Amino acid sequence: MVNLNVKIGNIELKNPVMTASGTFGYGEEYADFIDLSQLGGFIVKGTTLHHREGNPYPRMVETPSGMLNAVGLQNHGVDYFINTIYPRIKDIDSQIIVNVSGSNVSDYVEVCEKLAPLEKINAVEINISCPNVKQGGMAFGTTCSGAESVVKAIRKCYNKTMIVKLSPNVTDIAEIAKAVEASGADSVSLTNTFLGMAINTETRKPYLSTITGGLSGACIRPIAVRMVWQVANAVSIPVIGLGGIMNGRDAIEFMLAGATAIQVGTANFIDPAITIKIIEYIQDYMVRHGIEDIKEIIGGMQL
Amino acid sequence: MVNLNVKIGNIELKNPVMTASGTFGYGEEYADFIDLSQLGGFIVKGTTLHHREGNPYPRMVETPSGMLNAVGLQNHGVDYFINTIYPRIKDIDSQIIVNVSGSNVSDYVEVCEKLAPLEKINAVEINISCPNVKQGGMAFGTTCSGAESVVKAIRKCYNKTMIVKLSPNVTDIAEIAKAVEASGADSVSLTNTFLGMAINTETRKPYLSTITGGLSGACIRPIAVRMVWQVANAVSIPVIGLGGIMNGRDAIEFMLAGATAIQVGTANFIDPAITIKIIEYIQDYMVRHGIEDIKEIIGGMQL
Amino acid sequence: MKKYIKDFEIKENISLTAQYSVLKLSPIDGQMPKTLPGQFVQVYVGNSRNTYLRRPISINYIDYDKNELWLLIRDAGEGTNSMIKSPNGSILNLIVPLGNGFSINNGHSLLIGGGVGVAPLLYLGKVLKERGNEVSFLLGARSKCDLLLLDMFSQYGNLFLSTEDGSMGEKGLVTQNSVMQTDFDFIQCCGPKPMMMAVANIAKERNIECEVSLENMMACGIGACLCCVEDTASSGNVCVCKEGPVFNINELKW
Amino acid sequence: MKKYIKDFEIKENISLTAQYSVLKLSPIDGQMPKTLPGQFVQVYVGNSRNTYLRRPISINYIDYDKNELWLLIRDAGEGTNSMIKSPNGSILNLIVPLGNGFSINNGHSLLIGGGVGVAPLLYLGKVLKERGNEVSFLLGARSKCDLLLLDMFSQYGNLFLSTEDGSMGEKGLVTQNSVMQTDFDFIQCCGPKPMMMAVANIAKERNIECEVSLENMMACGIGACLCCVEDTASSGNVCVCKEGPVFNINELKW
Repeated sequence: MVNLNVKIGNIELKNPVMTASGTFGYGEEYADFIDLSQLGGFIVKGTTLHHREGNPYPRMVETPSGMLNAVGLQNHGVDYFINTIYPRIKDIDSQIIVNVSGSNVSDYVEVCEKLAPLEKINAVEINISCPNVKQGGMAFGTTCSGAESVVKAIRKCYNKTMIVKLSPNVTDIAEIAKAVEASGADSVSLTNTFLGMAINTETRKPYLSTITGGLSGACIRPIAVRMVWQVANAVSIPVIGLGGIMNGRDAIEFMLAGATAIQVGTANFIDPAITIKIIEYIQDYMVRHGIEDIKEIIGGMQL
Repeated sequence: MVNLNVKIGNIELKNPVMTASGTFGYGEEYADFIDLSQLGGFIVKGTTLHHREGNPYPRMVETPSGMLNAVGLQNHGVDYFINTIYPRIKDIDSQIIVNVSGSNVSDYVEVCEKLAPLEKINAVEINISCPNVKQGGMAFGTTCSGAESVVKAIRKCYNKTMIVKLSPNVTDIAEIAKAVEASGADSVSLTNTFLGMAINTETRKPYLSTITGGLSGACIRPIAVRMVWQVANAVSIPVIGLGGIMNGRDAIEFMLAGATAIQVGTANFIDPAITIKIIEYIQDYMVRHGIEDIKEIIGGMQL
Repeated sequence: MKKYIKDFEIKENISLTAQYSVLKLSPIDGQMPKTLPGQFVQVYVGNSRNTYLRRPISINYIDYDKNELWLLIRDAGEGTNSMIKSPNGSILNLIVPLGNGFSINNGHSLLIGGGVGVAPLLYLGKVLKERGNEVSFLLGARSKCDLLLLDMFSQYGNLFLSTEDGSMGEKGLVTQNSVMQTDFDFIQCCGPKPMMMAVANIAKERNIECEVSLENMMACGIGACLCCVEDTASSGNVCVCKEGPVFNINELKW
Repeated sequence: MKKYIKDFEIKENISLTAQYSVLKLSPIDGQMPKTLPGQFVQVYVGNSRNTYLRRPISINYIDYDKNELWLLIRDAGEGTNSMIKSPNGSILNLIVPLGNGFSINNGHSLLIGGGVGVAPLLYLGKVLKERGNEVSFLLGARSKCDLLLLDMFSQYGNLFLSTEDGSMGEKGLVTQNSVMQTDFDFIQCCGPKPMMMAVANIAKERNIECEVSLENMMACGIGACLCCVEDTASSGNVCVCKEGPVFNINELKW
């Protein structure tokens, strides 16, 4: 039997396959299709200090091998999560990670302080890269100093595992990753969505109510793999890779580039059971290649 | 009859449809398929001061709705272009623009000085964004100061129209565009390819001999459209839009976002006659929408 | 209701017009999921260059005797076009059933459909009729050739027709059809948004219970992506794919 | 030679094995472009989710009487798979003809093919035979079922076969086939690179003129993208799609 176990900060994942924030709801939406306890972990949707209605409709448009979205962090706020959602999902035998967003440093800190006591939430993913809200954190994620300010403040009050989700909309993502590592993050996840837009040429109006939105899907995978490779070569904390993973082959590609674990996002929309198929593919791949421990694949690209 | 005429710097284009450097050879490769004189213009492949063999094979891999390439500016050098290629193509009744690349400022200057006397070459496109050679200019294209140094030096010695091709691999492309404009460029073209990579998971080797390469094709169009929109709102010189234009609709989309002209790249590989179909589509679109002058479309997105 | 990801075989692809086809599908494993009128499916499109996401299609009809689920497809782009071109015997992967569905009221319902929006009303009319209710259909289209499946509809209720060009039924919009003046207890409506809004206004004036089925653009169809939201009176932005697609007009901010 | 972008109809899609099909194509406009043995076409794949670029396929055979161009397709991925699944009567768009082609020598040529690499040798053998030359085919494959179109090949020359499992012809690689010891004036070869390299070495030892057909990955097929380069003795990096796919082994740095 192959060993799929990986570690991110202080949390153990039974396998490296997680789901990306904002594509998997609170897990419950997928319970009809898969056994959630088979996942290495799942990241619940972006949570903010207060309730957010999100952006007006329309919020999405299909693009070549991908989609643009502009949801804008719609959620009921951290208290609602703690009181209403958490009790429903806490007994799922998988790592439940909360994605945290804020418009200023104190928001991030306050949300993390509220989440810290939850027994079954042993990691947060700090979103400093949401492209879809004016102060959705992308400002923090595009400069080293901005990223440091958020990470250092959270580190002071949050002792569990902190993953920082990086924006790809930067010149040198490795620099940001190094700053985040130096500020006390336990792991980085990349990439968040790419800032894009599309215009309906018949109406001459943008397809999204916010004009620009976040591009995700298979289309951006080659850029995300490159960034994961650059970051994995720049930092010593574990890297979580995501960006257009559609199948098991893609998951292996990210791990060979240096990812310790991966997140499946947009692919969940096309096949709600894809995560389980990816886990099975990884097992078959390891057997086929005579690999006993998944860790042998991490950063295993050969030159 | 609708008016498709647009102006870039001092050159007039009979229509806004051009072809992107490195995807159209010297034009001759497409002479069997289209009447080159119908094009608004075409950009001949990246030309350097000296002969370059380019990168080793393999140089390309297909990706979702796109491709990665790592050609590495293979060309015979500017003198070969002037003595051997130019005489063969100079009588084509279209704007012939030479894409100029270099690894240091003096290279760029010397190539431009050699091209300046050519009667039928009335514009150059300065490539400060080639991701595929160590000193292929991307270093210049990712900082304002780097871009300024190249553009200012060329401006001193080159009086014809100077288009500067921008790299999308930056945090704020509008800042670079503003710096380029302030340094004397007549126009900016964007985007060049996105730095990406792909790994063959069975051999565990990268698909490209250079590991990373430039991503082009429909996949990146939403990002390129967003960047064109941002740059068109930041500068007053004309913007030339490119990045994943596959058909006439896509060309209109870039113009609505603010592009005065567009370049067709990867799509030429899939349909060598696509440029002519795009010109016809634009004419039909204008008639359908009661638009007499193409300039009404430029930046015509409605909010 | 439990949702399934299931392969269906196209038993029959019936081309109604150049633009419309009915696909009669049977589950490969023989197990037809329980569905409600007004629910929809997400169709995976496997053989189209430019279709990335699934396509939401409302359930047109369920034939439990033949174990068939019908989809009424309008050729509205590369995705639906490739469905229409799928030969008999080919396989479609569906996520089914999705959404809430129409209310099954007791009384006389007027089911108003426009264009391809007539699709879910056939299944709804069948169920209402089986429950012993009186059913009337008011179907509108641009012209005669866009009025679809009339023989099927007539099995389950009275038929009232409107065409914009007057080539069949009354000339004009459905809202101008004389049947709108008659009495009934409920209106249930599916079609273009302007039509549904006009119907909603009449319903409000006449104080008649009214449900409409929305078609907001969506990615996942299962309430995960939060893209297809509609702003509602009591709950703000809700997912049309989950809390809808059917809404009582009093819930909408129209 | 003038290149064309042309629609062809699939007159016949003949499945040879689970993995191989021959597509017999006729130009819609009736005008078959002039082609040479060893040239190839770029096929547009319109109904595949994950195929973006065209697929280069070598010309297998030209039947001028029937105005047919044949492609031998191996199911090597989503693009070729969708070609193999294309029904008779469907349309394929080709860019044709591409590349340089084999030399048409006077004398006795041994045409060596491996796997799907046998494709261009059929057309080459036909032309050589028509010019009154003696032709021998040495065809290799993993096993009997991978030896394709033998009846066709036998029309144009002597047949020598090798299979790795010995299920047909001599057991072993083509380079081990006894015919390699006999005399001939030219070798022209197409197949997996290791096979072609082994053949090239023998040709050099025996000082026999030898041409090989390369299959470097390419995007455009017309010499524009410069992706499919091969490093050559006299000209450095050249495009396999334009200066090739056929090279004299003396030109290659093998």
